[in-house]
Amino acid sequence: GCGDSGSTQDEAAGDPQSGGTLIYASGDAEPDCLDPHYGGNYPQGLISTQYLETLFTKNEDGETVPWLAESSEVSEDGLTHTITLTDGITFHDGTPLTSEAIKANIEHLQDPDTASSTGFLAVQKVEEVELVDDLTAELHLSAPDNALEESLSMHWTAIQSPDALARDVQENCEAPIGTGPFQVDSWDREQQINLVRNEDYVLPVEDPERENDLAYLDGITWRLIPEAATRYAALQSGEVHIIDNAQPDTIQSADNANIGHLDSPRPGASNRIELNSSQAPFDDQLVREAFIRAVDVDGGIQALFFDTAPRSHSLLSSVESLGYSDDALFYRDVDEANDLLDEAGWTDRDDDDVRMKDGERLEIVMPVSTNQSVPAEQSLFEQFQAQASEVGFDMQINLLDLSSWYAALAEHNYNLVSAPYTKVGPSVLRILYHSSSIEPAPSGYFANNAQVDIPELDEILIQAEETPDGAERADLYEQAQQMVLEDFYVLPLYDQQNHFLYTADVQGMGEASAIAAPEYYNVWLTQ
Amino acid sequence: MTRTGKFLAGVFVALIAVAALFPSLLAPGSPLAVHPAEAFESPSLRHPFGTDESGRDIYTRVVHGTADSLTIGLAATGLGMGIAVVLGIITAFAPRWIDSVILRGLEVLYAIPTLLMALIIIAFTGPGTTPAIIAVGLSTAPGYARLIRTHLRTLVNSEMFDAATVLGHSTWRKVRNHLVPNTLTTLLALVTLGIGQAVIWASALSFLGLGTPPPAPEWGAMLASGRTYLHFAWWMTVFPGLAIVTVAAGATLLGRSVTRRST
Amino acid sequence: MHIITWLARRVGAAAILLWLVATVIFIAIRFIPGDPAEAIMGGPGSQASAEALEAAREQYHLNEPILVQYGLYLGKLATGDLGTSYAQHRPVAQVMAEMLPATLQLTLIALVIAWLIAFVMAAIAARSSRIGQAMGTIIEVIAAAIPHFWLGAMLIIIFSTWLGWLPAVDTGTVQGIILPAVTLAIPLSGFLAQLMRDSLLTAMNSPFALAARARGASEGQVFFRHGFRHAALPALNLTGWAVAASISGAVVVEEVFARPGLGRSLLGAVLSRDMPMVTGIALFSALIYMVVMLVVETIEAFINPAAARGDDQ
Amino acid sequence: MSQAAVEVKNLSVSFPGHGKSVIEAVKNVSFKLTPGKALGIVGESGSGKSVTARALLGLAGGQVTADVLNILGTDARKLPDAQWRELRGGKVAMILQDALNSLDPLRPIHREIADALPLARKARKHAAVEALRRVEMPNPTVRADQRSPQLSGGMRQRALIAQAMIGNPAVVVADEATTALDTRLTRLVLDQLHELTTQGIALAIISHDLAQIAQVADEIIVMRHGEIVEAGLTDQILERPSHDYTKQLLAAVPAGVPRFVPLAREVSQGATPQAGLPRSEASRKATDELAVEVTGLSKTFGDHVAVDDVSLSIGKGATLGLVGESGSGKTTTARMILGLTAPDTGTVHIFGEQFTPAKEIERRALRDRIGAIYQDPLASFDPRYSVSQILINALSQGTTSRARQYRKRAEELLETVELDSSVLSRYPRELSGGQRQRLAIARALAPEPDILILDEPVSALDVSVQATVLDLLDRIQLETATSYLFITHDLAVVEHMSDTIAVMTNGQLVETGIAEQILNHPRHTYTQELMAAAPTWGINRAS
Ligand SMILES: Nc1ncnc2c1ncn2[C@@H]1O[C@H](COP(=O)(O)OP(=O)(O)OP(=O)(O)O)[C@@H](O)[C@H]1O
Ligand SMILES: Nc1ncnc2c1ncn2[C@@H]1O[C@H](COP(=O)(O)OP(=O)(O)OP(=O)(O)O)[C@@H](O)[C@H]1O
Ligand SMILES: [Mg+2]
Ligand SMILES: [Mg+2]
Ligand code: NI
Repeated sequence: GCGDSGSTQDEAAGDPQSGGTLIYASGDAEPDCLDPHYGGNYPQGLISTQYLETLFTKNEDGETVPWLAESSEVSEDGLTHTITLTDGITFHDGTPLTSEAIKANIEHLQDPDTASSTGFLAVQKVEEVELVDDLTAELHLSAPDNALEESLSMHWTAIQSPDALARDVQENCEAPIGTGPFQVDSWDREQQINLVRNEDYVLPVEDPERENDLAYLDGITWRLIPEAATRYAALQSGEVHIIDNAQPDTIQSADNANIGHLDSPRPGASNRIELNSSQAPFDDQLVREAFIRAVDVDGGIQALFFDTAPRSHSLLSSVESLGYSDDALFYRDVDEANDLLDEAGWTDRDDDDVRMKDGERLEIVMPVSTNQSVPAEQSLFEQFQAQASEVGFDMQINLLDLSSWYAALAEHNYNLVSAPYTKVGPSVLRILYHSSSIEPAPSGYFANNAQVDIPELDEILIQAEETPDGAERADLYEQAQQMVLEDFYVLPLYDQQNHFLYTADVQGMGEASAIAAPEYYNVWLTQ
Repeated sequence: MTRTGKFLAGVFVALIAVAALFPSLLAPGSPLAVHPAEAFESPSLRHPFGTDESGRDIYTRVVHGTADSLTIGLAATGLGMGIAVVLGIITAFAPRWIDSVILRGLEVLYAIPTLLMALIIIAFTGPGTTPAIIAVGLSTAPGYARLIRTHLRTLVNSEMFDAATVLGHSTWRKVRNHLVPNTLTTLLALVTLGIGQAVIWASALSFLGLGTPPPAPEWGAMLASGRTYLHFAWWMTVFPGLAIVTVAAGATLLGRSVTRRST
Repeated sequence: MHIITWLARRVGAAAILLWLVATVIFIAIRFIPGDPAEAIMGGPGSQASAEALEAAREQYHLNEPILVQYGLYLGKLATGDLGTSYAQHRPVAQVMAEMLPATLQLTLIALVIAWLIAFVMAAIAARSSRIGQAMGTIIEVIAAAIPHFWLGAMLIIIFSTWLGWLPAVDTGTVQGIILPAVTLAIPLSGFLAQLMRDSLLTAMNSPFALAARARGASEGQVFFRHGFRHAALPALNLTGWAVAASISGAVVVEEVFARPGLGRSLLGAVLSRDMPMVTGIALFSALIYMVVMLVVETIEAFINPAAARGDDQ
Repeated sequence: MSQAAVEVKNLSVSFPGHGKSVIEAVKNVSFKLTPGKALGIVGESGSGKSVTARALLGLAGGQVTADVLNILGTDARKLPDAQWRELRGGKVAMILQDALNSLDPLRPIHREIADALPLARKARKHAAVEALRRVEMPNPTVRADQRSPQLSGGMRQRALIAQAMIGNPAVVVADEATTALDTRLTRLVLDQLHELTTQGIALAIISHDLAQIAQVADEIIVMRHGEIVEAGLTDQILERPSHDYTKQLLAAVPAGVPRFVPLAREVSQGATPQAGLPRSEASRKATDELAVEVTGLSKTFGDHVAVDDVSLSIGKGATLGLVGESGSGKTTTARMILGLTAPDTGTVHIFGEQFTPAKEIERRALRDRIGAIYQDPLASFDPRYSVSQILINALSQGTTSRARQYRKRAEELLETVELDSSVLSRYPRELSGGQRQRLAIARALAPEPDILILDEPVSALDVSVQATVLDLLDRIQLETATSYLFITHDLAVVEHMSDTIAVMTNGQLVETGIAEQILNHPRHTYTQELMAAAPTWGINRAS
């Protein structure tokens, strides 16, 4: 993690104190299920980071390192991963963590009844888990996967008690049982989720600064406050300690208000607009490019995000070391956009000045999930809408709730979409752009929203995942990214925003899990 | 109403009418034109109501939004009133048992809160401007129907009607001569009172993300997007809000004066 | 009429009304486009398998003929079983039991506040000059014309952000409910005050008020002994409507102030096509409406026994 | 004469009118109230009687000036409100004009009566019950707990008197204490008021009906347009009225005036031009033809029998007077005859043809022959119609309300009812009570009916206006031989108007017969009671 703004306060506040309940206010939609295996979206990751732990994690240099696992080994052919667990760790239900748990969890993820999407894709290649001894398991893969440990560092694959997983899906959703420093106490639907300290917590990796292994906080009250303005007002008046999904304007003014800011860009893909290449008009690269030329991304971001979101020209998050960026591809030029459309044959105009071709209007539809796109982002799309109309697009924005949004995607009823995807490591590219991702996962979600279907690219992505050679991997991923960017399948915008604001009495902020979800293990409150 | 009152009411109605029919007379710019570089400007001479997050002039949007918001208010009230008139007439004249069946039905609908009903209707139709109109219209109809029924019943049982009966006038003539004209005034009052409320209900739906989608300058939708920046750009919320309050309150006052005059 | 017969009749009428509401909603839901089984499986986006859908249909009796379903539905309702929420996979009754107190608390407090504000506004307006009267009208009309969500936002800015007096979100404390309740109350009070003032004025200028003055009553006495009761009656009459309106308002207010409650559940339920939940909430709102009406009529009967018995008025 | 309890000299009260104008409601009025004596104040509606009375309690409401305003030894001209309150109720009590509405319908009457008493709760209630007992309220303990809507008009009136009496006042002002009461109750109330003077209370009694006041008052002042036109001892005023207006008032009292003798004589001219007085009954074309024949009409509302087996008939050109106490079923009977309320049983024949039971379509041919006039004419006009529209609408059978061709007929109708054609463009609410009643008559006459059903057509009018309306009805009957069903609770009116009289009580017709016989030799006990209560008039009608 990167605790840029939190660390300065730490020294001033003195030694960490135990006690107090942290009140966290989330602007995300309430999770359907607290078990991140189920579905697997970011809000689930955010909260499960507190009570579940993963086999691996990321260190400050961005390297994948063991966490619940003590060590791991990959066979020569890359088809067998041997994972050894740290000894002496127990689940919240008192059962010890054994290799059996690895098997149970991977099978749980792969079970269609779990309806897993993110986790399912992450462990897709695991064919079998073989138990070597109490603490050791061998994962047999169908093909080499150099991203497996990255995948297993994400909370969507977090390890839960096998006993708990054996329960009814619904029951497991209510209160998943993991090994984390906090555990789920109760869930008051639509109001809050109550987490309490795990009094038997054992830190899997020694920390010289910690006297004992227990979290400082007595618990966390995870409140749901969807209204951004209300959430910020609650923070300002001190009713809550931390808010997520902070609005750009409030981030900007937070400094003056003695409010701390944690910027924790999510790993995996950048925030981008995908242009659905499977149907007209974006099946024509010229039209895709024309759209990209028509819209003013920089101006919009500057106005709407108040310098809190640097422009991205990459498919990957800025925290991904293998991200490839090409500034030259993305600029605004309205004349060029018009020329491109003319060239593509969209030369006629109707009464509303919308371009036509063979009697078809140049209509493009963008379903926007109000749960996933913050208002500033929605406004950005509105600006695109206005700008696109200047060159003759009739762009329609449909604001939808999450379920309808998924439905719109499932019905391929979109030309443009902004779908966040968080995954640790560049292998996210395979999930997002391999043609097989046009097929939906058991949850119904398919990740290749641009519907990129290039056999050559498929091959590169597979190869990149299978090669044991780091340099080759980097090279292949760069090629892949170039292909997607240069054919204008995607308009990158900025990193997936993950801003947190917190009051002055919150200390020790800054640590985050591999998926950039803040951890509150080391956080404490000044009383 | 006093003379100044009448004058002010006249000016108000005229302004609203111009804003709804010829918005460009009051605000020549385009309500949809974005200027990211001019985003979040506070009210000034150039932008009397400031600008929004995309640099659109809020004054222009408020003026151009009049038509949208008012159309929703009018259409919804018209729909609700249309249904209500039909039901009201049926209940007022039909045999007793039909009356009591419909009355029961109305009571059922009345017992379901307006917004709940609107939400259920939107569950049928999905969000949008037309669904919002239908939802608001249908959910306000029972209330109107009850009022109209009472009104008609009172008229039918009034001595005015008896007098016409005694004079030997046919039912049709009584309806034409007394019922329709006297009901029209009441309806007019109800409509003006209803428009304000319909605008508010519709804006509530927009606020919940179920009404007119952005970037249309519908007031409720503007408010909904402005509330995000409440702490930073108050003008984005205050002015569309004031527009709603002004129109709703203005319509109510107008309605009250109509009621006054007709009694 | 004997009080018990009267009550029994009212309760009977309420039961019939509930049955009708249940039926209307049952029919309405059958007409809502989309496959209920899909909603059970997590919405149209879930792309649940055909077997899973079939299983869901089986479990929720969606395969039976419509009349059988209706019978099952009514039978369950009669035993107080509202079914299982599609989205939360928990009994609707349980979800409602969690949500209802919060909403009831909010609406009741709002009602009381609305009554107080309306009463004070009406009292002030009724006793002031013509200009005061006109001002009063305008204030009332404006109050009635303020959208809840806007008012809520403004109150948060003023009282939480600027002044820091009151919390912006529900904190479970007394202070936490003030802003939401006031938000809900102000538009309502505008309506109530308009009504109250008219009848208050009529009462204060009535012959019996003159009679009271003629026997030496002070203005205050006239106000409390006569004006108040007469002003209360029409407002009381409106309370049934007011409760229904508050539940509507609660949908918005709960959203703005991040309060749990029926309103927010309803919004969620409608968005996720969670029909058992929608039905449950609609039935409960209707029930609340009817209970309130019963209470209102009882109070009315207390203030004005003649009207309740149907004597000449 | 003993020490005056109240002395008023040159009292004037004015109200702000439209714009800057001023309504001078009372001008330079002077009088005295003496303990044990009753002062009567009479005058037409709007003459300032009530305002004068209210001024004695500081409740006139307008701008009050007076040279002397002495109330029980206190100069009340500049009294602060707190001191006024000490006078009100306790020392000076008032029975307000509008008895039906002067008790709060939402409060039990014992509270209304006794809430000003400085006593404990229980004691107050006890005192209220006692006060009710004193005014002979039947069943006072039960009634004390009831609210005014549960009481009949007479009971309310008595409750008001009890309220006035409870503080043992020295001065009582009774404003129209008997309006809207039937004869028996009027008698009772007047007796109770008279009783007050014997207790040494100074009484002021206000009415527009000179004859009523004559029963109680020792002295009378006559007011008109806010001024006193004549004042003097009762006998003197009744026997030797000096002012024309007083004479006119006296003449307007219908009691004892034979049929067809005009009441509203311009006293100075001796006679109204239209009525060649006195017209005898002989001048009427007497036929035996029956205009209305009603047999066995009954009507039950819920479980309340409103009309029970009523049969009656009206001859052509004759008047049947229908009297009875409030709620006895008079209006219901009239509505059944008019075909507005369907009877449970019974038939109505109009000139031998069946009118009820029948379908409305079948009735329509007969509708032209029967018209109606109501107690409250305003409610029977469409508020959106002007006078000309109302008439044209009636004349054209409802086909139009504007057509020119009816204009002339409309003006003729107005002429018949002695209204100026200038009212054509006005609206009913802009007319005075008497004018409205004439308009109602004009409209009823439009189809030239042979029968008029008149439901309390003059109850809301003061005597002088009543006189003109009654004269008009007489004239129309003489000229057109219209049959009347005349409903009223006023015996004097019925006596003056009827050929035959029917008496109703509790929905039943208890007695029917020639007017003369019913009035002088009533057979049924109820009728006897009714007649006994009628005031005896010692008025000299010679002018
Ligand atoms: N509060 C007031 N404001 C303005 N004018 C008033 C007011 N009260 C009375 N008047 C006017 O004063 C005049 C006298 O009224 P008052 O009530 O004394 O008449 P009255 O003799 O009692 O008549 P009635 O027989 O109808 O009771 C009327 O013209 C009336 O309109
Ligand atoms: N539409 C109705 N529904 C129920 N009861 C009625 C109705 N009309 C009249 N009544 C009742 O029938 C009885 C007779 O009423 P009606 O009006 O005929 O009396 P009335 O003799 O005209 O009295 P008043 O002198 O007060 O006008 C009353 O008790 C009245 O309450
Ligand atoms: Mg008077
Ligand atoms: Mg009557
Ligand atoms: Ni970092």
